[in-house]
Amino acid sequence: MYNFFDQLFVALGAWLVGLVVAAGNGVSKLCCGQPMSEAAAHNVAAGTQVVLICVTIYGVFALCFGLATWLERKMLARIQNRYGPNRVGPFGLLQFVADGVKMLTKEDIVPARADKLVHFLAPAIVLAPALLMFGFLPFGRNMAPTDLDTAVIAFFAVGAGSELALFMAGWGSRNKYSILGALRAVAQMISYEIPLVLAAVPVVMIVGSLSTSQIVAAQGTDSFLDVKGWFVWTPWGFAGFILFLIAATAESNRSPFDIPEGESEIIAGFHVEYSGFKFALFFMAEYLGMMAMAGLGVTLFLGGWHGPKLLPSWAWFMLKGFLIVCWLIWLRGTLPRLRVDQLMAFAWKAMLPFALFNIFATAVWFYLPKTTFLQSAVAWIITAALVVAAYLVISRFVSRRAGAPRVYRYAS
Amino acid sequence: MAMDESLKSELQKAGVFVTSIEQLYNWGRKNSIWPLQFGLACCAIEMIATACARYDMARFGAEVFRPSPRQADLMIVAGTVTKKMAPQVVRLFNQMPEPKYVIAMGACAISGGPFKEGYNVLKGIDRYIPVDVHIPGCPPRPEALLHALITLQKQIEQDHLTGKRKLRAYDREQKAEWLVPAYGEHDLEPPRNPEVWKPEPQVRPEAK
Amino acid sequence: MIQPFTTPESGYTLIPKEGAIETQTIEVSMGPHHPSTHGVFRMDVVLDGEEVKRLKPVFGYLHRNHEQLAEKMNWLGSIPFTDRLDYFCSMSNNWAYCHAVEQLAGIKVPERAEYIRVIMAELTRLINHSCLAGFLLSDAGAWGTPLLYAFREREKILDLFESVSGARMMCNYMRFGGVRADVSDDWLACARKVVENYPRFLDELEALITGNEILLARTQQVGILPRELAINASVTGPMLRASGVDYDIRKVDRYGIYDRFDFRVPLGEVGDVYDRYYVRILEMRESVKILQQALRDIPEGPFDAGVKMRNFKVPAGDGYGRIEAPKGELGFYLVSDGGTRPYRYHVRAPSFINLTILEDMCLGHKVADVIVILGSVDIVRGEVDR
Amino acid sequence: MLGNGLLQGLVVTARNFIRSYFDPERLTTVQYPEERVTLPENSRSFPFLVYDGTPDNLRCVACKICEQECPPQCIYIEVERDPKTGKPVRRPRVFDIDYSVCMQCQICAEVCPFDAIKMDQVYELAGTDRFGGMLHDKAALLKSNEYYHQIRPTEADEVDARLSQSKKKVSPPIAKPAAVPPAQPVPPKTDV
Amino acid sequence: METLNQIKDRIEAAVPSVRLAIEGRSLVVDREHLLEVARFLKNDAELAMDYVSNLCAVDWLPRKVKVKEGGQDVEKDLPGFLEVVYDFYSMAKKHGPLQLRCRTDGREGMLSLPSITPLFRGAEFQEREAFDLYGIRFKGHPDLRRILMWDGFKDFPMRKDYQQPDDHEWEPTPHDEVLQQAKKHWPAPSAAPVKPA
Repeated sequence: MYNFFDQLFVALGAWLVGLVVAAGNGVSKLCCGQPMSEAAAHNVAAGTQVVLICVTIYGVFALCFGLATWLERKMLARIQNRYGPNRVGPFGLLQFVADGVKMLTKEDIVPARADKLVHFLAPAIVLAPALLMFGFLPFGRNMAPTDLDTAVIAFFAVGAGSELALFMAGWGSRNKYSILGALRAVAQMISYEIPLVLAAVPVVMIVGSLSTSQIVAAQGTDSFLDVKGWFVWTPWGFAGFILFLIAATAESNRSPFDIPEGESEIIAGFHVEYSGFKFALFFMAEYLGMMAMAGLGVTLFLGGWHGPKLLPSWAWFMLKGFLIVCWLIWLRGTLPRLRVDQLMAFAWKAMLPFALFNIFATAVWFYLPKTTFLQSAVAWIITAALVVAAYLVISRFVSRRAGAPRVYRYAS
Repeated sequence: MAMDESLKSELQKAGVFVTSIEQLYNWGRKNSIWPLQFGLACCAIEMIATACARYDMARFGAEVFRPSPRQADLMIVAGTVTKKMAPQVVRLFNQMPEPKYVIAMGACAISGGPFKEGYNVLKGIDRYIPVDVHIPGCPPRPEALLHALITLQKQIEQDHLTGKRKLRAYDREQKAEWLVPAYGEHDLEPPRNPEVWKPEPQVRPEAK
Repeated sequence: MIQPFTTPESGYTLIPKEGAIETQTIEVSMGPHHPSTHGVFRMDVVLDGEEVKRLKPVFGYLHRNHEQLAEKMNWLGSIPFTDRLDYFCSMSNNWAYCHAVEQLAGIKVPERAEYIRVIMAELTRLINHSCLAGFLLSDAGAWGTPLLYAFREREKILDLFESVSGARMMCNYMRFGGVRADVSDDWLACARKVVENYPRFLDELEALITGNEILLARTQQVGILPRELAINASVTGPMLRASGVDYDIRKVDRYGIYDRFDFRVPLGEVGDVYDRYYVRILEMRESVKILQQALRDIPEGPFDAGVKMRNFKVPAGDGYGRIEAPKGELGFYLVSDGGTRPYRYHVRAPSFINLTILEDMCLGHKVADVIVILGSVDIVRGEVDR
Repeated sequence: MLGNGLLQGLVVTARNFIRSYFDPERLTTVQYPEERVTLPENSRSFPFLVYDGTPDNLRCVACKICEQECPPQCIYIEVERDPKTGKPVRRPRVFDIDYSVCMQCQICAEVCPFDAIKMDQVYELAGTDRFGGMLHDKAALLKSNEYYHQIRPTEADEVDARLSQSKKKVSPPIAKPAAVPPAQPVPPKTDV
Repeated sequence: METLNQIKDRIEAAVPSVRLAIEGRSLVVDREHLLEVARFLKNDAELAMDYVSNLCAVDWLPRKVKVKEGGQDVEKDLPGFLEVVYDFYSMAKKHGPLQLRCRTDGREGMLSLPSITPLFRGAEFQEREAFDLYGIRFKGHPDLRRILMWDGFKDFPMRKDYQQPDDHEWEPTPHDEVLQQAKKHWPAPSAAPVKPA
């Protein structure tokens, strides 16, 4: 029974592929009098699979985007002691449909002095990397869309494309605020890409592979619970996970790192001149990027689709992904925004050294013997001590810059 | 030219189709009114209070206050429009994409209110831009703003994509840009936009 | 014309090509429609990258001719207009105006009315300062959560105001020689409850804000206002005290019955945005103390001096009356020619004058700091432009 | 330690998030069209004219005090004249209040020596028509004493007592006002 | 704080050829020596008036005043003038106020008075406001521009003889001056469209 649900979509896909191949054979028989050659059948099957995967990913994550906006609005509302959207559909679930309909039908304004081509292309380009990133994540057991050997690198490489789009948007709009936003976006995203990649390096070191499927496989155990192998339980994994979360927040321009669109300072930053559906595309790219980052975080540190065998593997993946999304929303509901120089300083002076030190700690962990329980415990404690010590030293420097609560006097 | 029966029924069919698109369209716009984050004076505080926990405008899907006029649907003119501010208000309204709506919140926005006899106060924003809903009050309670929002939603429900009463956004004959007044030596120039400002009746209505 | 230049150490001559990259300052007009200028305020900012090189505030987008209207109106008619000056603190504005008129006309205010006025003014101070903290955090990018918490508490106080004066914001409650309506015992009980619960909210707000490292980084050492400049620029209110000047009109003038209450005046050390924020938090705690004492001690008696409001006349003369409003010194300069209307009516608005040194505080900081600094000045446009 | 303050803040918001599901203190929303905040008795919106019994029997004598005192000058009164003699009758022919100007300050109700003008509590007046819709004439402003009793019982009782006292001095009390339905339904009040 | 008379004597001793007069609770200072007097008040150790709280202009129309002349009340014509009122306090000594007044000759056209902004930054915007609304040119002000009205505005709206632009064509409840102005826009009574009751 568990296997049935676990492999439901895989089986469904295989059945559909089989159907298409059978149909192809039928057509071929009708035309040429004989079934397709093996190579042709293979090609048809592969092509069908690609189309299926694309349609599914876009369909599922477009829906997830809607749900995420709804979730964000509801969660922020609850944090702020109110209901949030609740008039459209049950619990306001159809709110994003209404927003979509409205966005689609809004007038599309292109400023007279804008660079028309760049202004037009930017929203299309911003969405592409956000969608492509999903291609490298294994969503469940046997459910990896692609199984590249260099999936992690490919993920980061594709994700870096969004900087270009944001810069195009800011530049093409010819608005002072949007240029400020664009420059901020580029500076921030390039800076945070480094700690982001470095946070993922320990995992790659331990697994010895850049393939996301293998990384997930390395975190699995065959037990019923299947949580023990997650990298987040190791000291370096935990530190890496925190680093990854922070860098991913910055990478997807989410509060408290949302300075490229910093509403209270530069209105809406790079997309200040975008209206209607183009604006919706930016919105969508932000959320999809955020979910892709969450997916990668799940893959790298939270055991991918592994989990107690109460839920199918793909459900575990989605659940963990949405938990990370919830965490990002929670952050947004709480924290103020950093200033642009502080943001850069934090990336270069705090996160980078800590990420490098984390790699060192991982190397120590790698070479420490872990055959017996006692040895594992010792290795765990030593690595943890290293990580904590590094954290304390760095936080000392950062808090000196950040300032401290003061003592106040009263007039006599 | 007489219309034959089959064409009529076909048109009716098309009409049915048009109506349902219209309904979906109106439903979407109605439930996703994003106001411009734009406060002028006292009423703006009540506008914020409306978005806050006690009254929670978010329930109607209208809590997404966009700071950029390009992404907003609704301009809540919340407070006194001074003559110095009026050109900017009109410009902001021009910058918003169609379909767009205006709520004049509070006495000052409708008519200049208590301050209307001042030399720098515009006697109502409807001298320059078309207003959909007026809320009297100084300031109106947050509930009154919610009531206005519901009134606006009801109005949107009755919008048409075609026909005589079609939306401004789909009417090529309608103006797309409103006149932005210039600062004059004594007053704004022109002091009112005659294409928008059509008081009816023209004078103090005399009771019998 | 770009001049070629030689580096002295190497002797290597660098010839910049035509059209080489130059830096250029950009001029940005922040406002009058900007999400965080607290209404319709405009700052013409010259930026070098993100750094502020020059900043000129532009006023008048909410100039509602309050003073001229008041000169056309009888003395009573201006009270509801004072509500709309600083629309967060209608009660204090009422008091300031009534105080000035009472000084001019020599009206004695009964004791109960004085107590009621103190209660209202301090409740107003709570509203103003907690909303300020919320707005400041909103400006810093906290997505409104602290603001919404502040408004949640504000609603409770507004309910109190509404049940005694009839309106949430524009109370129009005070009259020459007293207040318009008496407060009932039930009301006092409700007020006591609100005041008792207020420190808990302050604790929550502080847990949310005060220790937050991001906020500390954003606000400390930002927008420092030195003590001497603060005095010279006539800065008043919490902003002045954050710069370390001990000047609270409640203590200096001892108007009303403030000499009966035991409260302290918190002072800042550095005079930066953080001090301005935190001095206000401390002031709220002191306000709670005053409120507790006032609600405990309020005596029975008449709530107004029985001044006839219709055809109210003030003997000819002029006078300046001031109180410590939440934002600073709110004063009214009134000239009477003995008639039913003021001959001259001038508002000394704290927000307006506190903005004088905005440029001095912002120069050399980043754009994002400008917003936070402006937020910490605590302006309300209705009062700045009047 | 770095991050301590951030965590504290996160705890506060998390607590609010969770408590919003069972603590009414942490979910203060009043779902407006269905539920309403109970207005306190003193709450005021716009002025209306009180009549006793029938709408002809209005208390206003067109003394124009409110017109003079109204700070934004939004009241317009014309005295009715006897059609034969041309002498003024003590009642208004025209009584207009421009709700689009009124600032709800209550001064008209305060200065009225005849307790004829009082403050209403209706706030749902948003409309699309500015020129006709916001100018309320005498017919729209008239509301019965019963309605006044409904919205502010205590104050109305005081007013009635005061009026009957002054009437005793002048003339014997006139017939008790007939039970007339209120001019406008009172907004439904729900406790929250 | 010292009495007004004491202060007057001390100022006269410190600032040569100053012309001072006491009117009510304030000191009237002549135009030429205003800055000197302000400097004296600020720097004097006893007074230490370091804080100019309020600065505003008053427009006095020509009027008749009763003056005692030889034991008799005589009505005298007083020409109109613009007056600037300064309220000084001391933050260091916590006393005050000390009110100064300074007057222009007549009230027509642009009139000038010395600016105290070089001494007190706090006067900067208040003087700009007085300039904007009353048309008093403050000599020595670093940045004297209109502050509340727009730059191209020509009038000084707070002067008592300011005429408002006429925009009274829609006045449902007009009164007094407004009624007079609104009536200009009303058509002849016969042509007036009647609103259905």
